[in-house]
Amino acid sequence: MLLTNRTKNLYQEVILDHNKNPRNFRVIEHPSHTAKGHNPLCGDKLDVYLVLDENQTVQDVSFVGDGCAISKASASIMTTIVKDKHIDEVRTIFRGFHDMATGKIEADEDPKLRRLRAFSGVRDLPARVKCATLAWHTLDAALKDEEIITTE
Amino acid sequence: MLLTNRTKNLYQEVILDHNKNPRNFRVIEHPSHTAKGHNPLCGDKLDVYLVLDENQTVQDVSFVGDGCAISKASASIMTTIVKDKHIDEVRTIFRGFHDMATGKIEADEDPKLRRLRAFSGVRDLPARVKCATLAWHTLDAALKDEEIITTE
Amino acid sequence: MSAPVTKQRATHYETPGRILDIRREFPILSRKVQEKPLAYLDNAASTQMPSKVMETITAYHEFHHSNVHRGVHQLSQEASDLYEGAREKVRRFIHARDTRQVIYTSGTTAALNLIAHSWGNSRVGKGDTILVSNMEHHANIVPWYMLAKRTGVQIKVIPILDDGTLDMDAFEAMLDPSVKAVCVNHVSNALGTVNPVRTIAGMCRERGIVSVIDGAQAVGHLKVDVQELDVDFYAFSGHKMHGPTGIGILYGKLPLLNEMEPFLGGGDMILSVSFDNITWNDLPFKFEAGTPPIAQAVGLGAAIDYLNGHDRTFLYDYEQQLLSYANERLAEVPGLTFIGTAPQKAAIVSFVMKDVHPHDIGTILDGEGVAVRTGQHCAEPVMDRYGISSTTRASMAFYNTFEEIDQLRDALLKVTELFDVTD
Amino acid sequence: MSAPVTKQRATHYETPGRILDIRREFPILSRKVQEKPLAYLDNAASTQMPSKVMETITAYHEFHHSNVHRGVHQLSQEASDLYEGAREKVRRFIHARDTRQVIYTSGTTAALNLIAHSWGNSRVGKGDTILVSNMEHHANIVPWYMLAKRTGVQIKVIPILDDGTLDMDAFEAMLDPSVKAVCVNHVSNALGTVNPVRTIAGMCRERGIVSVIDGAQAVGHLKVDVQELDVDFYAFSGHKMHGPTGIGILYGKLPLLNEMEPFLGGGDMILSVSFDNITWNDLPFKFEAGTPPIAQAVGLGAAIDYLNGHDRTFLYDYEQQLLSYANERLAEVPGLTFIGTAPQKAAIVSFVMKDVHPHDIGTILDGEGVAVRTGQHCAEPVMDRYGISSTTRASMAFYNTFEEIDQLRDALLKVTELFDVTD
Ligand SMILES: Cc1ncc(COP(=O)(O)O)c(C=O)c1O
Ligand SMILES: Cc1ncc(COP(=O)(O)O)c(C=O)c1O
Repeated sequence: MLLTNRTKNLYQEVILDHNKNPRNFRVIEHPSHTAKGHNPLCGDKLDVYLVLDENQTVQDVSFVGDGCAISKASASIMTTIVKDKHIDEVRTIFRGFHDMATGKIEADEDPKLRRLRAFSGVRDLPARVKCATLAWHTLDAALKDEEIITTE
Repeated sequence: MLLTNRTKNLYQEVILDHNKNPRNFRVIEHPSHTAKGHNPLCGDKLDVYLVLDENQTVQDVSFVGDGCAISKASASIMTTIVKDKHIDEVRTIFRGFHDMATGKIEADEDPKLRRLRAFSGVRDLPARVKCATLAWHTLDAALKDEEIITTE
Repeated sequence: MSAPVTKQRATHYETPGRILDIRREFPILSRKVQEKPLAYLDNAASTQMPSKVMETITAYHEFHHSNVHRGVHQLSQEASDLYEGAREKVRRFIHARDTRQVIYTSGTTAALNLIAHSWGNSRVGKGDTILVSNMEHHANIVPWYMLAKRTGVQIKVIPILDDGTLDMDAFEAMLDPSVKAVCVNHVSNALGTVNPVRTIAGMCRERGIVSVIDGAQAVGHLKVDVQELDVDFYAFSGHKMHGPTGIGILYGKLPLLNEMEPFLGGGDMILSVSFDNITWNDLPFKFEAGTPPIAQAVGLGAAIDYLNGHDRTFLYDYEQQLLSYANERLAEVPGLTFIGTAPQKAAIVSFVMKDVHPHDIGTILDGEGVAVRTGQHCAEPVMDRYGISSTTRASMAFYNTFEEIDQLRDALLKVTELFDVTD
Repeated sequence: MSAPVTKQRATHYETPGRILDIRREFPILSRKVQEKPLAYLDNAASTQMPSKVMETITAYHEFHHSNVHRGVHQLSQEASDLYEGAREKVRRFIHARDTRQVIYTSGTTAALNLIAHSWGNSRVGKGDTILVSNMEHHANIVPWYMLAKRTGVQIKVIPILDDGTLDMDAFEAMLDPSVKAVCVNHVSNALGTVNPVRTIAGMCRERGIVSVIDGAQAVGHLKVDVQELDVDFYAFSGHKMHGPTGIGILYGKLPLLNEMEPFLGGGDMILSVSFDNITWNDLPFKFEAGTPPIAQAVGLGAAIDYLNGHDRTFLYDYEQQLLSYANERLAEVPGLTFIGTAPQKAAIVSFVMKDVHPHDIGTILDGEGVAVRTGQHCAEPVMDRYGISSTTRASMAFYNTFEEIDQLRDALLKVTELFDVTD
C-alpha cells in the first residue's frame, strides 16, 4: 500500500496498536484525582483517573473515552509511562512532550521522551497536536484539581 | 469663470434666481392641505401649504423650509406653476416632471413642462433627482393627506 | 477490492468537457496538496471562487470604491449603483418581489440572529413554542436558544427519521396553537437532505406560523424561488455560492419586515437622530447599520452573474450524478456506513467507518490530496440523533469530477488497509 | 482673489516624492472624474486600498481559501493560519496584550452594538447613566439609545465647546456614581477633533466606569496603543485604514470580555450544543458566530503590513501639513466658516459657506473632480450643536497632495462666483 510519508510517520505501528488495544482503559472507582478532557474541534472526550500515594507518586492511572487514534493511543501510552512516577517527573515529561509535539524540540533531544517519539509526526499537522496532547492536558488538570479541561 | 457643462446645466440662471428669491416662501395659516417633506440624505426639509377651492383647484400655495438650491428653486417654481390649476392637472405635471427628472422622457417632449426644463440637468446626477422632486412629492402627499413624506 | 467497471459505465461517468472548462475558471482547483492534485470536497463548508468574481472585486477597488448612499460625488454614486445593483441581482436570483426584501447581512448566521432579535424579541414569550428541526445547523439553533433565555419561549425539536428525512407526521402533530415559528433548513449540511420547504411553509401559513428557512446549503445548488416556496424568511451566505465571505442575505416578507424593530443601530439605518428621539430608515436600510459590506455585495453580485452564465439545470443534474457515483463507489469501501440517505439529497455524503475515527480519516485523506470535513459539522444534535460523535463528509460542487470521487474512494481504501477494517 | 504665494512657501508645500510614490500604489487615485483628475478627499467616509492589499486578497482566494477552524485538511489549516495570523497583526498594531482581546466583527458599528448588548444588557438599568459625547457618530449613539429603550438606563450628553473640543470640566462634573459607561470617539469624523482618550479613560478607571472608545477615525492616522491609552473597549473598521469593507475589530479588556455573554449565536462560538444546554466557546471565538469574514481579515492584515511598511510618523506629520495648508487656503474663500477648530485635529476640515447649501457645493466640486462629503456625516447632534443642517467635509489621507488642496480651493472659488458669495 502506498501511503504518504506523513501518514506513515503519524500512524506508526505502536499508535495503531495502542488505538486498537488501549492499556489501562477502565474506570478507577476511587481515584485521588480525576478530570475530563474535551477537544470540541473533533469531539474527542476522555476521563483520566489517578491514584497518588502519600509521596505524590502515581500508584494507579487509567482512562476511558472516545476519540481518534492519536488521542486514544496517546492516552494509553501515557498511562503506561506515568505509572510509578513522581508527579514532578510526570510534569517534566508532559512539558517535554508538549515541546516535541509543537515542534519546539526534536524528538530525540530528550531521552525521557523515547517512548513518546511515535507522536513526533503531529508537528506537521497543527490540527492534530491537540489530539496528541489532550490526555496529558487532562492529566495535568487532574493534578491541579481542575475538573474539566478543554483544548482546541 | 470656467465651469463644467454639467454644472452650468444644473445651476441655470432661473434656478439661482429662485434660490435667492424664492416665491411664495411663507406659511399659510389655514391651509386645506399641508405636508412635510424630508430628504434625509442631504437634510433638506420643507413644508408645503395648499388651499384648494370647492372645485379642487389650487387657490393658494406656499412653502417654507431649508434646503439646497435645487430643492428650494424647485419648490419656488412649483408654487408659481400650480397656482390656479386643478389638482388633476397638478398631478399630471408632477408625473411629467418626475419622468423628465429621472430621464424617462426628454425635457422638450411635453409642452406642459416648459417652465420646468431648467431642472432637466439633474438626470445626470441621480443623487440630486430627489432634491428636484422633493417639493412635488410633498405636494402630492399633502393632496393625499399624508403628513410626512420622505424621499431618499 | 474495486468493483467491476463495465464499459458503458465508464463512458457514462466521464467528466464532461463543460465541467473541465469550468474547472479552469477556479484557480485554486489546480493546486497541489501534499504533492497530490487537490480534490476539494469540502464545498458545504465553503465554496471556491471563480477568477471572474475575484476580478470584479479587484476592479471595484481599483476604480469605484467609496462609501455608499451618503455621497454626492461620482465615486460614491458608482459604489452605490454597484451595491444596489447587486441587491437587484440577488432579488432576481431568488425571485423576490421587491429589493426592499433583500437585506444585506454579514452571513447566514447574522441573518438568523437578526430574525431572532427583531422578530423574536417582541413576538414570543412564555407559553409560546418555536419548532426547530433535529437536523439544524447551530446557526439555526443557538439564536433560538438565546431567544428562549431572553423571552421564555419554549424550543421543541422536530424529529427526523432514520434516513435523515424530516418526520412530517410528527411535525404536523406538533403544530398546535402555541407554535409561533418553525425553523428548518432547506438543505441539511450534515445529511444532505433536501427538505420539503414549500409544504412546510404552506402548513405554517395556514396556521399563521412564521417559517424561517436557512438556505445556506441550497442557494449554490438548487434554483430557489422564494415566492414559489412562499416562505416568510430565507437566509443564506455569499461564501457558499462562490462569492466572498463577510456577506449574506436575509429575505423576508414585507409586512413582517415592516413591523420589525431594527437590530443593530448606527449610521444609514436611521432617518434622524437626536438624543431624545430617533426615526428609523425605510426598508431595507432599517436593517443595514453602518458601512455595509460593499465590496462583498459587489462580489456576491458577480457570483450570481457567474452562476447565471451557466445552465443551472445542467449543473444541478451533474451534481446529482456525482452524488450517485459517490454513493456507488463509497459503498465498495469496507466498514463504511452512510449517515443520511434521504431520497431527496444535495450532493453531500456523510459517513462513518467501523473502528476508525473521522479525524484520522480526514488526516489520511488530506495526505492523499482529498479535502473533506470531519467532525460534527456544527450540527451536534444530528450526531446525537445517530448516536455518533462525528462523521466524515464529502460535499460536492459542480466543478468536482468523477475522478475526484475515485481519488476519495482510493484514499478511503488506504484507511481501511491501515486500520485493518473489514466489513 | 488668490493669495500671494511667496517662493519659500511654494517650496515648503511641494508634495514630497515619497508621497508621489505612495500614490502610485493606489490605482484609483489616477482615475479621472468629469474628465478632471480625481482629488479624493472623502477619506473619513472610506479610505482607498493599495494594490498590495488587493493582491493579497486575490492570492488568498486563488491558493488558500477554505472555511477556518474546523477542518483537518491543508487548505483549512492554511486559511486558519492566515486568519489567525491577521489577528496577531492586529494585536501588534494596536499593542493589545493578547490575541484573545482582538475580536473580529463586521465593522465599528457591529462592534459597538456588541458592547451595548453583551456588556450593556446585564450591566445597566434604571437609575444608571451612560455618557455619550455630543460629537459622536450615530454608530456610538444609536446602540446606546436602543440599550436605553431595553433597560431604562439614561443617556446624558457630554457637551462640546465652540471650537469642537470636549468640555472636560462639564465632563468631570457629570461623573457621578450613576455613570456606568462613557462613550467617546478618539477622533471625530465630523469635526476632526482628537479627544484626550487617555485622560478620559483614566478618569473613568478611577471611578470604576467603563470607557468605550470609537477609534474608527483614529487607527488609519494616529499610532494607537490600547495599553497606553488604557481603555476598556476600542472599536474600529478595516475600510477606514486601507483595508476591506466587511470587517472591523473590537478590542476589550479580558476581565470584561470574559464576563460578557455572547451576542450572536451560531457555529464556532459554542463548545457544545444540545437543545437543553449550550456551552460557550472561549475568547475570542465566543463573540465570533458563524463563518467569519476570512478574506477580509486577511485583507486587514495586509493593510496593516502596508501601513507598517511606511514611516508612520512621517505620514502623520505630512497629514498635519496637509491640514495646515487646507486651513490656510480655505480661509481665502469668501463666506467660508470652519466648523471644528480644535487645537488637536486629524486632517479633517468641515465648513459651511454663507448662503450656499453644502449639497450644491458637493455637486459643483464633483464637477471639478473633487470628491468631498456633504451632509450630517452621521453626526446629527453635532449639526444641532452648531445650529446648522449640514457641512461640507474634506478629509485627507497621506496620499493626498497640496495640489489637491489647491484643486479644492479653486473649485470652492467657482462656487462663490456662481452663487455670488462675498465675505
Ligand atoms: C467616528 C466614526 N465612528 C463610527 C463609524 C462607523 O464605522 P462603520 O460604518 O465602518 O461601522 C464611522 C464611520 O462611518 C466613524 O467615522
Ligand atoms: C445549513 C447551514 N446553515 C447555516 C450555516 C451558517 O452559515 P455562515 O457560517 O455563513 O453564517 C451553514 C454553514 O456553515 C450551513 O451549512
